[in-house]
Amino acid sequence: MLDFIWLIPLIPLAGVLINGFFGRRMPLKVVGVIACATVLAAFLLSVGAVVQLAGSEPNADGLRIHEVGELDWIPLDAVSVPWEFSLDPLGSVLLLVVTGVGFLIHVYSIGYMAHEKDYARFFTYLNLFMGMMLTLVLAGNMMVMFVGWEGVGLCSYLLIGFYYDKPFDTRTGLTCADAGRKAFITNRIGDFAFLIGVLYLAINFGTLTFSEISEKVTHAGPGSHALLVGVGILLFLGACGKSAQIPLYVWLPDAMAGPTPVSALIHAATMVTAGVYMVARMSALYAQAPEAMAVIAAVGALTAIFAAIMGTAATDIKKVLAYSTVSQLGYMFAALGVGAYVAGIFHLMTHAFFKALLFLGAGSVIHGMNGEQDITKMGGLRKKMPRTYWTFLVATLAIAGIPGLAGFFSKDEILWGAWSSGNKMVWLTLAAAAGVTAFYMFRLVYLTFWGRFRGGDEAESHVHESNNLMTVPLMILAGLAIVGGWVGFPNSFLKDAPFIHSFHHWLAPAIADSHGGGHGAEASHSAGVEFGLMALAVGIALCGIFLALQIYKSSSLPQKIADTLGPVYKLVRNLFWVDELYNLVVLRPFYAVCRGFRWVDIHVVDGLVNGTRNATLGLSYISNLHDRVVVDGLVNLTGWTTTLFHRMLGRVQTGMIQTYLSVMLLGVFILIAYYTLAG
Amino acid sequence: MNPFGDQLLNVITFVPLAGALVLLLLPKEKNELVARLATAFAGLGVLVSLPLWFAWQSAPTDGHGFRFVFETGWIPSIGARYIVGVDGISMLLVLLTTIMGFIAILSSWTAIQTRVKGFYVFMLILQTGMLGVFVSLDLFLFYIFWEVMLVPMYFIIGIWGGKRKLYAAIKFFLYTLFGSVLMLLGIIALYFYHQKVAGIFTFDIRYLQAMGTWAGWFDLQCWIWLAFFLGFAIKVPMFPFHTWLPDAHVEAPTAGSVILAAVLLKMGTYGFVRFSLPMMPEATKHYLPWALTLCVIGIIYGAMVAMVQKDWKKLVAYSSVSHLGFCMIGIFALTADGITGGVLQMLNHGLATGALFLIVGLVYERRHTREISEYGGLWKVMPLFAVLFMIMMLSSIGMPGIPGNGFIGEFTILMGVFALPQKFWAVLAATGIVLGAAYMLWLYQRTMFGELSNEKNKSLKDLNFRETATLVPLVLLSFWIGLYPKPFFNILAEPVHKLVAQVEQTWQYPEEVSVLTEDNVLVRLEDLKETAPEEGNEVH
Amino acid sequence: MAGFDPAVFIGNLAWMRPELLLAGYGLALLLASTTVPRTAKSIGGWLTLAVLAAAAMLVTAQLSAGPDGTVAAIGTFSDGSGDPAFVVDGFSIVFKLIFLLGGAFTVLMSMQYPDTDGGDSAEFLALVVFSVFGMMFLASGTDLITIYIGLETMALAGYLLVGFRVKEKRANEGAVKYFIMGALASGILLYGISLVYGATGSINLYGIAAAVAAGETGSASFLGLGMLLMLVGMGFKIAAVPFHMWAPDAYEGATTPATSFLATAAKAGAFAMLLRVFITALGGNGADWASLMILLAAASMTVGNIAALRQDNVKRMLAFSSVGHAGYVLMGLIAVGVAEGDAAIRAHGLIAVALYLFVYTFATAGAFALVALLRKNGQPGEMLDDFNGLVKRHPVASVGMLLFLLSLAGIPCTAGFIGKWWLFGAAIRVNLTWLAVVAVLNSVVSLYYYARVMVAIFIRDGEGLAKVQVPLPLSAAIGAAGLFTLLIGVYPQPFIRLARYAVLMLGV
Amino acid sequence: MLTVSHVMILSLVLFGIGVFGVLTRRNILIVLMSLELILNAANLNFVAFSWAHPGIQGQVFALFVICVAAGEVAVGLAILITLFRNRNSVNIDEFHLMKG
Repeated sequence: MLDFIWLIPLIPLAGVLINGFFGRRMPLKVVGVIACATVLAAFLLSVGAVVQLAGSEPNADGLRIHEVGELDWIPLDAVSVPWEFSLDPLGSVLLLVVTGVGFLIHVYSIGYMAHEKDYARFFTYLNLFMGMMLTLVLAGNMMVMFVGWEGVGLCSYLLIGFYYDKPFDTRTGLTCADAGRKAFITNRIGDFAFLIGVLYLAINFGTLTFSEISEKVTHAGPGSHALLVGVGILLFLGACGKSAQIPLYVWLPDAMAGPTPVSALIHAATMVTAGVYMVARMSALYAQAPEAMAVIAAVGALTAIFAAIMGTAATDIKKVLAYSTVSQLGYMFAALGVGAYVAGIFHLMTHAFFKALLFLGAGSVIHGMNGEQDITKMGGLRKKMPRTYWTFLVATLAIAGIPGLAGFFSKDEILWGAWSSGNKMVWLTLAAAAGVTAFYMFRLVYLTFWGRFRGGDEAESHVHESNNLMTVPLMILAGLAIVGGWVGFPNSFLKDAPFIHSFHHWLAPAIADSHGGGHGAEASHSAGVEFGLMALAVGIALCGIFLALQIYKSSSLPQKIADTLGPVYKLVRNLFWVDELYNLVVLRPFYAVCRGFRWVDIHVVDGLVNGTRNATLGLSYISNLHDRVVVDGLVNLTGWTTTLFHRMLGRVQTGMIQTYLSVMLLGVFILIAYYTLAG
Repeated sequence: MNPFGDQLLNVITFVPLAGALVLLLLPKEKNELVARLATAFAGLGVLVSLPLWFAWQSAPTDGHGFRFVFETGWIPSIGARYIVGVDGISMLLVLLTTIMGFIAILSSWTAIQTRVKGFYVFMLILQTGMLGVFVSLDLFLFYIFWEVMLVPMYFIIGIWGGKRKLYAAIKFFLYTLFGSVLMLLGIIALYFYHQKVAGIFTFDIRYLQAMGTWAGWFDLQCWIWLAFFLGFAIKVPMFPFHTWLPDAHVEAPTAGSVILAAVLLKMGTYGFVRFSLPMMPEATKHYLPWALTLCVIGIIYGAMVAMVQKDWKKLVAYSSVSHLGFCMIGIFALTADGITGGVLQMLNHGLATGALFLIVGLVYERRHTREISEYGGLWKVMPLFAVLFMIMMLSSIGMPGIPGNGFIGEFTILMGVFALPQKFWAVLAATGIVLGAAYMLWLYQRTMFGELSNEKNKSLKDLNFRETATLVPLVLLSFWIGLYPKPFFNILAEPVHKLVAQVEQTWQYPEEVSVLTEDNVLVRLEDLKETAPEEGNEVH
Repeated sequence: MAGFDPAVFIGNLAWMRPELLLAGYGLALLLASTTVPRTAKSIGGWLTLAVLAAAAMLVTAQLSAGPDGTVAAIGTFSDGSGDPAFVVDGFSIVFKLIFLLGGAFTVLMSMQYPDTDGGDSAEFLALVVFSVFGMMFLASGTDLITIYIGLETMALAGYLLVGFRVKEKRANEGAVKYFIMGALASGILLYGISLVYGATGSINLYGIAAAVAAGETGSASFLGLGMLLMLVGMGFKIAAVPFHMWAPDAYEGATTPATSFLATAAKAGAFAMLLRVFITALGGNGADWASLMILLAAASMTVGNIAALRQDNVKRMLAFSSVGHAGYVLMGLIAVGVAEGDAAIRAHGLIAVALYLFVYTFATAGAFALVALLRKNGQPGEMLDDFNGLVKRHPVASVGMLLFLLSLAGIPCTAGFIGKWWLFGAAIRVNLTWLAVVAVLNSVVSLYYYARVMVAIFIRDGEGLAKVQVPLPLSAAIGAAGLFTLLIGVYPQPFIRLARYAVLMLGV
Repeated sequence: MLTVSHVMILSLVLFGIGVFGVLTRRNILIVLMSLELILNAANLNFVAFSWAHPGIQGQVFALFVICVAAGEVAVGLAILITLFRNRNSVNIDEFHLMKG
């Protein structure tokens, strides 16, 4: 089955063709079933492939990898790029997450989108997204990855703008279509850097195949250190765009304009993690470029805390989750930056489970609330939507890092990675962010599910639990959010259990070691420290939870705190005015320059052309009117000469023919003058 | 595979002209018949051009890398011969021309309602002119085709154009003629210099290209290069010679815009590839920084001006300026990848921008306005249209995979440009990718997305079969180039590597055979004297 | 006096067959105009055409009378000092064909004016024939007397042609202007001739050349001034700036056939004289006169084309355009003058001039034929608006006009491009690149006003304008001109070969 | 002693007067006469130079010029008469129907 991994992305694309061409003429159910079936088929094929991979012999480096790629795609002089797919442990993790979670979300979408008019269009996009995401995951070289990379960006654009005729954000006046475009353009800015990085790689190493790049950068020698750092940063900028890191995170909150399953699938579980995946893929390169890693760690940690802070003030249920996603992605990058790749990918996986669950839960809430997204108008939904509530709570506990749940293991591993690699500042930032995370998540839970309903009686009567198509996926995901972390059970506990740290063993060969991060290497001699830190982190999280519960228990306290904090609250509430800043510093000047150029184009560049034309015509105008200007002038001149003669001879005579003759004589004189002077 | 033998290129070139002559014989009231017959001839043009592709591998070359060469005497007095032939580069452009010509004519069935017969006659003549430019291997013949197609294009804009059609038409005509005539002086100078050194009067491009290896004419070369540059750069058009383009595009009827964007602009880039680079490599290298600068300015400037256009067609027109800047920077990278990408991007731009103009034309035909603000929410009423627009827009902004042809071109170009020691050229050029996405997506959003608020748009009909048929071939070709461009790379490899070698002045030209017999030489006074009458013949 | 031998004289006259034919026919026409009944006069035009054709055949026969039947034979009439005064060489034959061509077009067009405003068409035809007769002496004459007589014959007939519509005020006025200025010009020319004679002691071109070559020119400034005044006189005849001002008025005032005659044959005649005198007699001083001509050429091209830009009267526009074309043609002559040593370039220049005059004759005569076509019911159809929507009223004629205009602008596939190619080539070969640049830029400018006519014909709406009926002679004129314009554009080889004979002037 | 130079000066003066007359006179008849002066100036030159040079070419030329001048005047007067019939004037500055 490994030889057919290229089929995995193609299956959903077949769904695109079917639904795209015939979707509008088919019954809704058939459309949904086709969409889900293709993803299920991809999932089953993936499972088969991964099982086969696990059973295959590792190569000399201990890596199990299978590459398929015979078909030439871009055969250039500098670099030849084939259509190349490969599966290794790193890819297999993403593959299973994408197809698995993707399938659940597809099923959920059948229920969620049931009332939509453009049902077929939605599933076409969704299948297209799956195809592109799987291309990205299974890509054997950077260009194939770039196809998926841009493809998912496109799907994101289309799905964010799915309600293209609706307004979205009243504060900034954004419409859904604007939000989609914003996402795409912001991504493109990142891609620009990414592409430059790719060009550097291609020119210097003559290949874009991942395995060959890893091979070559490892033996590149110190001479290319600067190059690798540069490339590393450029590629990371690309990842920043895709994975919504500072400074390119601004699109993700607005991406919530899309339907909720989309937010779950694309903007939480899969697409936004593509940047993390890519950086992990290039671990060999980053191993040679510690400076670039430092940048990644710093950016990741900063993003984690900033986004978390912004999450505390948001009132849109999906936006809270969006900031949470940005923050969690920051965690992952921080992990990569400190060299804890496995931890990063681990968190990627667990995050996919609980964040998808959160989004789907939020979707269920929105669905139950008939489209209301403002958490200040919710409350007390616990009783009306028990399944949603319990699954949501599980996910919240997971993300808050309560021991035993998936998020705890991955987050702890990241924190430990940061500490053990010596990046104490990163650790501190991330730990603080964990506290803030716990705070805003419980704020969300409290405002949504606990307390009294604040949306009015009319709305209250319509609130209902979602149907099974939506809740069953929730429950499956909840199960995953609990057990999903156990594959990464730290060594420090239960030293002999069979599943101990299996995730690490599976993944490690696919990652080039730099600092040897993760628990495996150093766990034995620092178990005590690790336990201490773990407890500290849990403590911080619990503080956050406690604070949230205390504050939101009373109805007036939040307002009071907001008033007390004043400007700070305002700053956070307005998201640090980053959008406004970008608008002021980048967009407005840009448009001004554009308009300036348009002016220049019309008046200067074209003006020169038209000026020449007008000058020529004007000249002709002059000569055309030469009875008035030239001839009259000459008449006057002749008149003047003849007047001169008149004074001498007492006669004045002039006439038109004589003007002509004067011109003629003038010509003769000019010729004579020229001839004598030049000859 | 090739039923026409060495006459293939003649057949391809003159089928449209024959069609024009046939149309002339028809009564002018029968508009339907005229349109269908014109389409049939254009379709025939596509069919007869197919052997180029399918018989390509089996066709013998003439020792200079040209295939399907046909040559015969023409004006022996000046050494001009009728020589046609194609290499990989021109072969692809010929195919592009026949296909786009067919589509342009097909798209005009309902758009052109007045003076129908004249329109198709001009379109077909134009088609012959453009094909002639690409197949000519004789500089004199080339120049004749190069200029003669200005006339039908002038009338297509001038008669069937929009409100400012006269202004746009004459601007197009004069501006491009301005470049062409200076180029003509360059051609004359080149020709006489070649004669002075080589001793034969010839316009045969294959021999003239060998001048690239000559030493000692650098100053003259620079002047001639500049003359050629002006001619080609105006046609391309490169910044700052581009201002005729928006006017011409906006005012031209849809078919005219399509042909203009898809084929006419390519003649400029083709000129650089065929003449400036191989014949005058030293001058090319001398002026390279300036040329690259203009390319980069064109890319960024074109995109930024496109950003703030309120007119749909004008936006696409400025996007052409930007994209052609991309083609040109690839060509001026003087690397195999860059030139391959440049040529490939010529095709891609032809497909994508041609399609975008068709798309503007389709809504213009329905609503008779090009103001972007008049539209919005069209997806609701024209979903098929919206999807096709989306795909071609993605092609235009270089989306990989969907359909991906634009991306292949841009990546190849960037790869080529990046091989230059100064990396900033590629970096600056790559900004075009971001800017391109910005204005195109905004255009798409303003027209297709948003609320369907304009009453007039609510009753718009989606595409009918014929209209779909004009766009679908372009979409399919785009996907082909995007997903499996290898055949194109294979075809381009040989001429491009030859070109690079020519620019490096390492290309080994075959031994020159004197193709000119004694009689063919311009005027030899001695000859005349010899045959002049004897003294005794005088009458006294 | 080297003894007068009647046998030799009669033998020599055999070389003058075409001239004699024309002279005889012209006289016969004059006689006929008073004696033959009016009804029979309608065949006068066709008859004249036949005679012109016969003359052309006679001229061509001289061409093939060479020893091996390929190249022109040369006959000469020597004057007292033994130098020829009248030669029949390739050059003269080529130019005579051009004159006859221009004359034939004029005759064809004049048949559209059967009444010629009540005037007598036979007289008109006679004037044309006489004028052509005079031109033939310009082309063949190698003695300044011969040339002067030829010039005056051509010019006097020309004055009368312009003033032929005696009741038309504009015609009177044009004729007066043309006459007075023309007379002054020939006076200046004559004065120049006298100075040259004074400097060299010869009025024979070969004699002058010999004297110049031997350095026996007395005061060089005499020669220079004489040369300059001759240039002025001839510059007037070719309507070069600044001696062009008569042209628009005379062209506008004259009947369209006469205008066409002035613009084609008369101009070619003047060029024949210019070439013959300056190359044969003053070839040694090429650089001197070429530098003056460069001024004239550049000024003519620029002023002519720019002045034409805004003309609404097509005849006037074509008049200014013909001024510009005179500038282009001068480039060929300049190349001959500058390239003193290089025979190939001199040959190139001569071919360019001859070829261009051919090309120009077809296009200009064709364009004037269109103007003549639009004249109806006595109303002149020479304004731009009269061309509106012509394509609907007469498509074939419109396409013809398109060809003529494109040819005049030098767009490929028409004859004009081939002609321009040779002229620009001549300039480039003698390193006068700047002049070539001026020329090509002017040809771009010229396209602007030619395009105005195209716009009127093809784009503007001719509502209310009647359908055009084309009489047979005019359609023959337009058809022939259009055919040749296209033919030369696509396959110029035979015409280049023909024009190549003009080079033989150098070989003698 | 009368030399060629003296005659030349005379002819130059004549030429000048002729040109001046053409340029300044209103009456076309007088303009015609001025034109004759110019021709005669040239004639004078021819005859004078004929002294200085062997042969009689100059004198022959002068004879021809005299004949031609007569023809020229005839034509000129013919044109003038038609003009006068239509316009009732021979004043040169009144004829400017066509310009531009």
